[in-house]
Amino acid sequence: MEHLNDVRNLIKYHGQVEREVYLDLENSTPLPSEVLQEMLPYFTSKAYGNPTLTHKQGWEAYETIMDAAGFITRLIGGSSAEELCFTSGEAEANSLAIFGTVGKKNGRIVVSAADPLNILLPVEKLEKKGFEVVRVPVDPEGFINLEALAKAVNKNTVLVSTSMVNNEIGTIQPFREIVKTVREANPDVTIHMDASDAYGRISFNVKDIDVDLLSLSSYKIMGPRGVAALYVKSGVEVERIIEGPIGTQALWPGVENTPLIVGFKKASELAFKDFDGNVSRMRKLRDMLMKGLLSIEDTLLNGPVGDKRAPDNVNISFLHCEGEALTIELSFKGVYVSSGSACTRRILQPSHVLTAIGREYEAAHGSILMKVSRYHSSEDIKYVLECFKPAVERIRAMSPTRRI
Amino acid sequence: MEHLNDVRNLIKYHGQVEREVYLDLENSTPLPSEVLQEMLPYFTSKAYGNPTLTHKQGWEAYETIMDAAGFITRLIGGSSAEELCFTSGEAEANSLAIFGTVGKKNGRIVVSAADPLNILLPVEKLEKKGFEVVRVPVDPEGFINLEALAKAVNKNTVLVSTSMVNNEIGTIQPFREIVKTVREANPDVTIHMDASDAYGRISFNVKDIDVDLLSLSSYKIMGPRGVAALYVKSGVEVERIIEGPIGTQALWPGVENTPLIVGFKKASELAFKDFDGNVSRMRKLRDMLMKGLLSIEDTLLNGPVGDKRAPDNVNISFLHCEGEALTIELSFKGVYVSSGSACTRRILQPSHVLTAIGREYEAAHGSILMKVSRYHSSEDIKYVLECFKPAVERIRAMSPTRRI
Amino acid sequence: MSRSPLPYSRKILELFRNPKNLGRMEDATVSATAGSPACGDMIAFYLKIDENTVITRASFESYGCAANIATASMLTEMVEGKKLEEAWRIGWKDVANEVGGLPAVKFHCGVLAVGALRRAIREFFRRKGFKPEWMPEKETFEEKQALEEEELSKIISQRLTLGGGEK
Amino acid sequence: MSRSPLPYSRKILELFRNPKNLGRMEDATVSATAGSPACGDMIAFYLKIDENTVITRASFESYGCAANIATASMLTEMVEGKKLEEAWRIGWKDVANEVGGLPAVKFHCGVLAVGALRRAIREFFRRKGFKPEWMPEKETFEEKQALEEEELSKIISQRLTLGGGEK
Ligand SMILES: Cc1ncc(COP(=O)(O)O)c(C=O)c1O
Ligand SMILES: Cc1ncc(COP(=O)(O)O)c(C=O)c1O
Ligand code: FES
Ligand code: FES
Repeated sequence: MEHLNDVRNLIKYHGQVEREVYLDLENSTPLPSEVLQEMLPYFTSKAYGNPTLTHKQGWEAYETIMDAAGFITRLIGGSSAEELCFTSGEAEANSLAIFGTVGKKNGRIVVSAADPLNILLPVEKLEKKGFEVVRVPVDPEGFINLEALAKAVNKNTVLVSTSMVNNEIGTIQPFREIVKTVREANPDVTIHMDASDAYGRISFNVKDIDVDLLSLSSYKIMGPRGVAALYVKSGVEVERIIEGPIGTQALWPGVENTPLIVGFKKASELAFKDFDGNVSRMRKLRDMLMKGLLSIEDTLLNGPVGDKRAPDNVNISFLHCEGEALTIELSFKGVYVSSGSACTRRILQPSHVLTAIGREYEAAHGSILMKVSRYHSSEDIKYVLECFKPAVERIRAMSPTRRI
Repeated sequence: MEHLNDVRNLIKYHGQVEREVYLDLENSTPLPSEVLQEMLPYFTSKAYGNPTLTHKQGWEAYETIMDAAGFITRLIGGSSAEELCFTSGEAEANSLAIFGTVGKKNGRIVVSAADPLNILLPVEKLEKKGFEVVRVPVDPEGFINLEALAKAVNKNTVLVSTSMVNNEIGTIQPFREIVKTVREANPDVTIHMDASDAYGRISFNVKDIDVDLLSLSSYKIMGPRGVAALYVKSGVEVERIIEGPIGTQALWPGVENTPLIVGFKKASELAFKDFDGNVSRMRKLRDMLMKGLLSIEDTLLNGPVGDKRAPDNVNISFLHCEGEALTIELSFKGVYVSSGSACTRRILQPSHVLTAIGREYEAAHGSILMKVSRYHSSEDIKYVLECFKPAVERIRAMSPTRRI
Repeated sequence: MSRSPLPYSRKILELFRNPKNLGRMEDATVSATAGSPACGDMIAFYLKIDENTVITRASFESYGCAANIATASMLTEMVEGKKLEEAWRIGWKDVANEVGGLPAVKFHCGVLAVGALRRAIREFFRRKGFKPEWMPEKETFEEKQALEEEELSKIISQRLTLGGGEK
Repeated sequence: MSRSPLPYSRKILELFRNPKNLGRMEDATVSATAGSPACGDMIAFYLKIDENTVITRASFESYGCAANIATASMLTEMVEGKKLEEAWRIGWKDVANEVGGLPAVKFHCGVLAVGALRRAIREFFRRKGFKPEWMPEKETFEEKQALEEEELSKIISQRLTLGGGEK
C-alpha cells in the first residue's frame, strides 16, 4: 500500500481554499447535518435492536423501519409499506429488480442505450447467459425513441428496465408514455424504472405511471449512502439475490440498518416538505450555472433545457479541454465535479450516455457533470463560475488541438 | 399500517427500568460512542466523495477506504488490501462467497448442519437448482464431524462453506483441521469460512488456516451495521452477484460507504488493541453469566465450555419455560436477549442449531442466546442474573408441563 | 427459516404481564389440554360448570408465547358466566379481536386456546353421556388444529411462506 | 465500464500544476504528435536539436489527463542536453518512475509521451536521410502504441479487466 502515501501527499498538496463547493452529487454526497442529527440517536441509544426481536429495542426498530417505509411509500403513491424493500444501494435495487425478475424465465430484455450502468451491466450479464437484449436508442437530447421501444417489445419480452431521468444529462423521460407503449405492445412485461434521479426532484406517482418496480436512492436526495429502496407493486414477484433469514424486508436478508433508513426518511421529508420551493430553487441555481458556463466559448450543453431537464442537472462539454484534467484543476480551488472523459474511466471509453446521444469523443472528452441541491447558494455558483473560466483556459492552453 | 400504533403502545408500555443491558449482540448492536465519534466527520465533512473520482474528496475517500482495507487485512494475516471486499453485511458476504464461487460449475457443496442460515439458505437455493448439498452433522457440543466431512468431500465437490465459530452456541470449530481434511480429500475445492463470530474474539490467520474466502462482520464486533467484508485470497475467482460500475471494490459495485467502513476499522482496532485483555474480560463475564444462570434449576448449557467456547457466547435452555415469553418478560426489566424457541420463528420451528446438536424441542423452546462484550460490566451481569430468576419463575409458573 | 417481527398489541402485553385466571383449578368440573411440550406450545384449560351448564369459573395454564398466554387469559374472561353453548360459539378470531389482533404468525396460538376450551366442553358432555344439538359431530377447525398441534408448525409454515421460497 | 481510482503521485500533481517546457516551439528543429483529438488523448512534442544531435530544448503540448501532462513535462526535462541516441533509450517506464509511478490505467499516457518523442527523433533522421545504427528498423512498443492510439483504449481495457468480466 505504498501508493497510499502518494494519495496522502496529494491531499496535502491541496492548499487552503476560499470556499468548497461540492457539485459531484451524482457520485456521492456529504450528509446535511439536519439529516445526520436525525440519525444519531439510532446509532447508539434508540431502536438499535433487530426489528424481528421481541424486546423493546427490537420493537422500536420495527416501528421505526415500518414507519419510514410507509412514509416513503406514500410519497411515491404506493399502497402499503410492504411494497417497499430497503436495499444497500441503487445498484443492489437495480440488480434485484433485473436478476430477481427474470429468474427462470427466458426471453428478451429491453433497456435504453442511455440507462445507468447499474441497469446496463446486469442486463449485459444476462445477455451472456442467453437472454436477448435490445438497447433502444435515444435522441440527441437523450429521450428514448418510443417507436423503437414499441418495436423492441415483442411477445418474448420479459422485462423492460429503464430510468425515469437520465443520471448524466438530466433528460426527463416520457415515463407514462414509456409504460403505455410497453403495455400496449405486451401487457405481461414486467416494467422496472430507476427513479433515483427523479425522486424528490420531479413529481410522479407509481399508480399513475403503472410501473411494477421502481428504484429509489437515498444519497441522491442528500440522504446517507448505503441505503436505497426497491418499490415492488403488490402482486409482482421478485426473487431474492442475496439469501439469508429474512426479517422485515421480504427481498433483503440481513440486519436492517435503522439509522440509515431513518436518514433516508428524513432526507425524503426535507425534499418533499416544500417540494415546489426546493425544485424552483434548484432550477434557478442550475440555470445560473448553465448560463455562466455556456458563456465560455467552445462549449456544448449535453441534454435538454427547461422543464424537460431535471432541476438539478448540469452537463457541459468544454471543447479542447480534457475533462479529468479539468476536475483536478477545479479540485485545487475547492470545486468538486466529475467528467465523462475517457481518461476518467478504467477502460478509457468516454461516457456511454454521451456516446448514446451522438456526441463525438472530443465532446465527451471535455464533459463536466454537476448537480446542484437546495443546500447550494447563488454565492456558491458564483464562486464556481469564477473558478471555471481560468481553469478551462489553463487546460485549453496546454492543448495542441485547437490549431488542428 | 394500523398495527404500528400497537407497536408504539407496546413500547410505551415499557416503564422506567433500573438499568438496560443489551445482550442480543447476535442480532444487532448499539454503536459504542467511541466508534460513532470516529465515523462522524466522514458523514458531513471529510472524505465524503466517491473514491474513484479525481478530486480532493474522492482521493480522501480512496485513501480512507484503502487504509481501512489494509488495516483489516493485516489483522487477519492477509497479504494485501486488494484481498478484502467490503459488502453491505454478513449475509451479502456469504451469498457472494457461495453464489459467486459456484458460478457455472456444478457439483457438490458441503456445509455443516449447524452453519448460520445465511450459509444454509443460499446453499439450499442452489440445491433446488441442481447442486448436490451435503450437510455434515455436528456432535452434541456443535463440533463438526471431521470423518463425515472427509467422506462428504469427493471429486465433484466445488465448495465447502462453513463457519469458524458457531453463532448460536459458540463452538470454536477445529478450523485448521477442517481445511486440512478438505484439502486432503480434494485439493481443488474452494473453502469459505464465515468468521463473523470469530473475528476479534479468537485469533486466527488466513494464511495459517489456508482458507480461500472468509467473511467478517462489522456489527458483530460492535462496529456499525451495513458493512462487512469478504476476504478473497489473491488468485481465487469470485463472480459478482450485484452488477454495476465497479470502483475500489472489485466484487461490489455501488458507492463505497466511507463512514461505515471507518466505523468497521475503528471497531476492529478497539477489538485488537488489547486483544487478550478484551477476550479474558469477555470470558470472565461470560462465565459469571453462565454460572449464575445454570444455578437456576432445570437448565441446560448449549455448546461447549471453557476454551472451546467463544468468549462472548452464552446459550442456556430453561426447561418448562417458553423462550419468547421469557425474552418479553426480561425486556420489561431492560434486559434484551433472544431465544431459539419455535415461537420466535416465522415458520415455528426451533433453532436449527439446537436441533442439529440433538436438543429436544422442549430444550430449544426455552433456550436463550446472549453475547457479552467488553462494554459490559460485572454490575450489568449481576443485574441480569437478578432479573432472570424471577422472570424464569414467573413464566414457568404459568406452564402445565412440569407436572406431566 | 427466520424470525418474525411481532407487533403485539398493548392488550396482549397487558395480559401477558397480568394474566387473569391463571393457574391450575383443583376443583375444576372438567379440564383439557391442547398441544404438547414435545412439539413446543401447550395449553391447559380448566372449567367450573354449574348445574345449568353455566361456566362459573375458568382458568388456564400455558407453555407458550405471549400471544398464547394472552389469548388463553382473554378466553377465560370471555367464557365466565356464559352457558356452554355460548362459550362453544367463540371462535379463535373472536378471541384475536378481543386482544386487539394477532400477528399472522401467531394465529395458531389463539386457535390452540379455543381448541382446548372446546375439548373441555366436549369432555364435559362425554362424561354426561350425551351430545347437545348445537355441538357438531365433527371436530371444528380449532379442535382439529389442537389435535394436530404436532404438525401445526408445518402447516402454518406452508401458509406463511412469503414469495421467494423461504424455508 | 467504470471509473478508476487515481492515486496520482505528488510529483504528477506538481507537474500538472506547474508543467515545465509547456507550449508550441516556433523554432523547433522537429516536432511530432501522438494520439488524436478524435480518439481522446493527444500529445505534441517539439525538439530543438544542435549539430551534434544534442537536444538543446524540448517542449510539449497535451490534450490529455494529468498523467499525460506530467509525463510529457518530465520527458522534456529528461531529454534536455541529451544526445538523440541517449534520449531514444528512455522508455515509458523510466518516465513513469521519474514522476513517482503511474496508476496502471495511466501507463498509456507515459507511453504516448515517449511515442511522440521517438517519432520526432525518427522524423529528424528521415529528414537527414539516414538511419543511425542504434535506431531499430522496426517500431518500438511506444511508437506502435502511439500509432495505434485509436485502438489503445481497447487494448488497455482488455489488459485491465478485473476478474469478473467487467466491461
Ligand atoms: C441472527 C443473524 N445474524 C447475522 C445476520 C447477518 O446480518 P448482516 O447481513 O446484516 O450482517 C443475520 C441476517 O442474515 C441474522 O439474522
Ligand atoms: C455514478 C454512480 N451513481 C450511482 C451509483 C449507485 O450507487 P449505490 O448502489 O451505492 O446507490 C453508482 C454505482 O453503482 C455510480 O457509479
Ligand atoms: S491522456 Fe487519457 S488517460 Fe491519460
Ligand atoms: S405458543 Fe408458540 S407461537 Fe404462540
